[in-house]
Amino acid sequence: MEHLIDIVLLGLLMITGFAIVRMKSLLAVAMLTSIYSLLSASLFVVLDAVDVALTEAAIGAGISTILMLATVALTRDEEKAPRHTPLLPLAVVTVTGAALIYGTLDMPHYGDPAAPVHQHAASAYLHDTPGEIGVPNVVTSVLASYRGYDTLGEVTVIFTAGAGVLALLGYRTRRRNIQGPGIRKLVVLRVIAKLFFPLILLFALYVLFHGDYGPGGGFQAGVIFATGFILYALAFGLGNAQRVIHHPLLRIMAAVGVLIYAAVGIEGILLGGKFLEYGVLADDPVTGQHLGIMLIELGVGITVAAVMLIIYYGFVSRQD
Amino acid sequence: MTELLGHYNYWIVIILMMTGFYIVIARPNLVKKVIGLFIFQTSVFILFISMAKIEGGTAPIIEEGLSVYSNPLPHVLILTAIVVSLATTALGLALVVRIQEAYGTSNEDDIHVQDEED
Amino acid sequence: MTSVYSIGYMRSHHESRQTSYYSYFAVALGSVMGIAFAGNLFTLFIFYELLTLSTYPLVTHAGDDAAREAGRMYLGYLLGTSVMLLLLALIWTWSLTGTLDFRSGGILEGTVTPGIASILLILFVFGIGKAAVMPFHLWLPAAMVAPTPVSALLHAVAVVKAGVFTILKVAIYIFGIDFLAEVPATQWLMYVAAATILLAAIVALRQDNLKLRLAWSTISQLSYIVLCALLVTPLGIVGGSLHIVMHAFAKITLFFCAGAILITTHKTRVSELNGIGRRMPWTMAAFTVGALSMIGVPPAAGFISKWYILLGSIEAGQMIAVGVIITSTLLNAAYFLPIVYAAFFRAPEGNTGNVNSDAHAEAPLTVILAIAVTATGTLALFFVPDIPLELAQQLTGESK
Amino acid sequence: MLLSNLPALQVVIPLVSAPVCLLLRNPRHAWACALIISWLVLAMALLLLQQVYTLGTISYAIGAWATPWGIEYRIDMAGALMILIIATVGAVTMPYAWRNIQHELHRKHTGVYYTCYLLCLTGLLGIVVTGDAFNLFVFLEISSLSSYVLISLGPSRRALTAAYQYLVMGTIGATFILIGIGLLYMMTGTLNMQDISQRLPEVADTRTIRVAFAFVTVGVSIKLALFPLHIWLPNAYTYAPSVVSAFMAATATKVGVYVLLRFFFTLFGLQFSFNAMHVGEILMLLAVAAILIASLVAIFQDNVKRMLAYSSVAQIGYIILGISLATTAGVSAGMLHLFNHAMIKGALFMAMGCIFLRLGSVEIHNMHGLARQMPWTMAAFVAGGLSLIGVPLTAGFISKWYLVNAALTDGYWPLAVLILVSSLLALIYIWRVVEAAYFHLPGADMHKVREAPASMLIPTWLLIGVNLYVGLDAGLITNIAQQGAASLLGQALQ
Repeated sequence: MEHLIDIVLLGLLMITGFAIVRMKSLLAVAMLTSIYSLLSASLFVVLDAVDVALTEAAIGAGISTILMLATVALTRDEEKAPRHTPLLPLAVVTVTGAALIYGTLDMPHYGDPAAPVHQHAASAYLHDTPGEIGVPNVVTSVLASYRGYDTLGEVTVIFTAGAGVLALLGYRTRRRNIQGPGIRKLVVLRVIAKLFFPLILLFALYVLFHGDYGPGGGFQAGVIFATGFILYALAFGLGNAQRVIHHPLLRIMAAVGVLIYAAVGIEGILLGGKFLEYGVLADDPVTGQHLGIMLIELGVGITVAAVMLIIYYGFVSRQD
Repeated sequence: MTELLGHYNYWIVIILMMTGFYIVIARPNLVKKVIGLFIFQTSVFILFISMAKIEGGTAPIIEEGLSVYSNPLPHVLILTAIVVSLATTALGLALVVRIQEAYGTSNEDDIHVQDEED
Repeated sequence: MTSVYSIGYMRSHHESRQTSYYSYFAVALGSVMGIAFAGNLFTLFIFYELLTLSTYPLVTHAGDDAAREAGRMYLGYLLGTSVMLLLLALIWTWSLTGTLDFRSGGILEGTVTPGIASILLILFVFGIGKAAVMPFHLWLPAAMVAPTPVSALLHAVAVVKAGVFTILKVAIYIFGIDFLAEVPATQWLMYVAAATILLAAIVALRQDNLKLRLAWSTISQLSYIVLCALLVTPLGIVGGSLHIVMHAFAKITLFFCAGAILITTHKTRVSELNGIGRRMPWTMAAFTVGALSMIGVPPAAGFISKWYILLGSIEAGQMIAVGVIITSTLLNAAYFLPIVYAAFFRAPEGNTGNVNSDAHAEAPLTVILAIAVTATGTLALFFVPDIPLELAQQLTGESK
Repeated sequence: MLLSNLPALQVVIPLVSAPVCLLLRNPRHAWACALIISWLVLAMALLLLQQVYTLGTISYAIGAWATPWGIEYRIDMAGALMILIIATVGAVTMPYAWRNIQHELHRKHTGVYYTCYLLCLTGLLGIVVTGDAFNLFVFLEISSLSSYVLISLGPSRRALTAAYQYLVMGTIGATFILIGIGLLYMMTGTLNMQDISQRLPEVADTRTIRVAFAFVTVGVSIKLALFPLHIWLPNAYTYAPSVVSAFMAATATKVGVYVLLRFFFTLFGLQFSFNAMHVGEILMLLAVAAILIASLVAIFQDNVKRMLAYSSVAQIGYIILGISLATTAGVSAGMLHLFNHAMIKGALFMAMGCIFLRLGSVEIHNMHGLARQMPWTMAAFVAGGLSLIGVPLTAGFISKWYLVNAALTDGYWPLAVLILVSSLLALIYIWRVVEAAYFHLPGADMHKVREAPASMLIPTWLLIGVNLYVGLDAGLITNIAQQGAASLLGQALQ
């Protein structure tokens, strides 16, 4: 059964991918991309990667699609045909693909328990996490502690994106509340949005604090939090949204999140340990790990939420 | 069934990756290129997650009564990579917006023509 | 050897005060000193390049298109050959022997096969573009375009002497003359040098511009020295070393004369010089001395070095070299003597009405003085060749 | 305590300062912050170099997790040298940046510029010190994303398309690297570089590893602008703000080369990379093509920044050429040139920034007679140019010397000739500028042009000073390069 879903999903992905190549309408392409992302998220669930699925759904299908739609709205909708025949690209792609397929021939089989990936470090993570970190979700323990430094890098990447969009698109605060006449008429949407808004924020907090036990964590929470505001902005106008969270605040939030994370790391040094060593944060190492993970997830969440909104504001404020 | 699927997953994923790659290098529209990158990267994620899968395993959340879990490490890597992909997409699209404003087009060929005229 | 060598350049230094390019001159002269005193090939190379770069602004000084073109050629040839060939030879030598020190008897012997040594020798001889062995000689006439007579002088004397001096040093201290004799390429390169001597002399014969004629003559004379280095006999080396000094004195004299003629009469062409000897007797007398030295007629210094070169060729049993030297001497005579003849014995052309131009109109006294000093030097060296000779013999003595 | 945590602090301090910089609303404060951090980073780099010099390779476990579970920082001599390059260029360009950024950037961007610069610095440093393959990818992305932004801030609209082109190519490169790392992980089950290299021999003879190798190589080659994957570079360096060109030309591609070294020698190992995969021959071929073609193209450029960009492609060719020999001599020559070229190109681009500030253009035909108006700037350009050509007494000469020597020792004498021939090509393109500036009559408006301000001249001359110093006394830096090469090749230095 699992395999069947797998095959079907992969097939659908392929169809979507080809459709994206062929389609000329960029609006349609953006929507198809969203579908592609959602399909991958489903596939991730089938492949037991629930955390990834949640993130892909929120980031890939959610935020990315919004950005694409915003860009399509700003640029021309239709794609022009390429000037050159695509022979060279086709050749490059064929060669690359052939190389990769050649590489698969010696790969361990899909799902093979004897594959090296399941032997070395991975089994240790699964084995040691309960004792060393005390968190059931091993993804969280690896993400936040064993490879916490990658995650710091990841937050920095997001922060970079925020700073970059700030530099490229800037922001304009709206005095007047510009709102499409279309949306004003959509009473249903506005009512639903109003209902959903607190629920989404609540769910974000749940995802943030429940990340130790189930799928979720700072990233997903941050994105969901931002999505709530984006929905609000869509339904009630950018001006209103900006009145709730205005731009300078977002800048501060984006910076503070990274700083919280780094501060936890430096605190480890100051307490006589290594950088990002959470064990020294409390008397009991496991408690220290808990504390550390909680704090850094918070930092991640703040930065991600802030940067998502900075990016969104940046794109939307260009629509004049 | 496992034997049949031995490499099936990987092959499809490779086709998906190449679809994205093709869009990037063959399509002149700047938005579409970014979308191509997005597809390319997302497909690479599937490759990683596929390798983390273990036959008969479950999601790597420790629970009583379960002993086989899929490998959490690729999941972690891909969480990071998804964020990187988002950052790239956001910056790429922001650049497209600026290019559209500066050139009045988001078609690569037209931009080349304008640059030649400068 | 080195001190005498440097003294030769102090003469040009003496004159250089006339120009406002004293700083470049200082660097250039410093580089020449550096080349003279360098204890190893590497240091020598550095000063060699420094000399190229510091003299470049003097060539291009005028700033017009012709000067720029000349400068391009100058830099292209000199940097080009030195970077492409000389540096390669240097690094190669270094990687083969692990040292670049000048050592008596050479450093290459016993570490390389004659085949590689041949390639190295070719690289060295052509790489030292300042020696102006054909086909890398074109920069020299180009540099003559340089308007400042002093810079022309520098290029004709200081720079090229640095080149041949380097070749001598390489021949003696890097290869060692004994080893050099075993290198097959020596023979071939000697022929190239011989060909350069003859060809350049023939070209010189056809030049109407006095400076250009001198420049081509320089190319020809330089190859004498290269030829000497490749004769691989002690006498040849002595002759070559002497010729550096002798030629320097003679050429300085000639260039000073050319400069003096330019300053006073604004004439640059050989064909315009008819009767000039009546106007500028002192200048042209000095010119005659210089010319005689170039040809190798006693009592000018050139005779002594040529004598040794001939002896060296005979010692080496290179009859071709002997033939070339004799032929080129005739050619030298053919391109210098007509000038002297015309200057003194032919009536000035055209407007006899302008009597004033016939009057004595010598160059400024300082210039005459400088010319006199160098001309006297040229003569003096014939009668008292002991000092340079002794130094030159010491050079070969060391290398034994 | 702080000293033992130096490897982490080397990266974390600029990382932390980036958000702080964003919070500072006044651009002057942001600049001061970036300036202080840059010099602090340089101080730390020197300290770290000294530590590596005395103690040997340093390993630092982040979060105190043992390898391969946690992420390891690992710094050997090659890494320490690389950090020193980045830190030096960072510290020197920062005082320069103030005037340059004020002039070339829109006012509202100046604050963000410093944030992005610090992020880029963080990313580059992070790439160098890390001993973990995936962590390398993450920091690569930090540096790449921030450099896309930095480039896009250039004064003309073409900066945007240049940045976009770089973004697309850079992302393809990064994704290729990611695929490569994924395949490696699939076969070895670990991400730590040391650990991978130990486990690799067992599976080295599989098609998967070969493909992984190919993907990593291609991906990194895009990042380091190896011919013919360099097409993003000329536009990026031409249209970026001058200080960004200087910083990037001196560091970003160099870090790319360093990553390549890490993968080839530390991770896959000399045996696999060069004997089994024959990457040496391929690289040599590409390097030769890069040197010749890019140098030739450079000759025909009128825009000097573009000319320098093409020259960079050629110079990267030199570095790769040294590496492709896969001998200690070759690799150390490559690393030496890595350092020297960073100093040369940094200085040259900075001189161009000075000219752009006063002249408003970097086209050769606008520079006629410029040397009279800006003697110091042009003198710096000439000095840097001579170093690029490889004239004795400059750093460029030292690296050429070692490169040619390495080629000759291996018997590749045509390569030695090629290196020297291409020096002449460099002579031609540099001299076009020199002739215009020194020997052409100035244009009508030239008398209005003034010399660049001291805040820009002094940093430029600092780099020139390093060039000349290395040209005079190359002992220390060649020693470091040789030790770096030896540690990469896993040999003890004789």
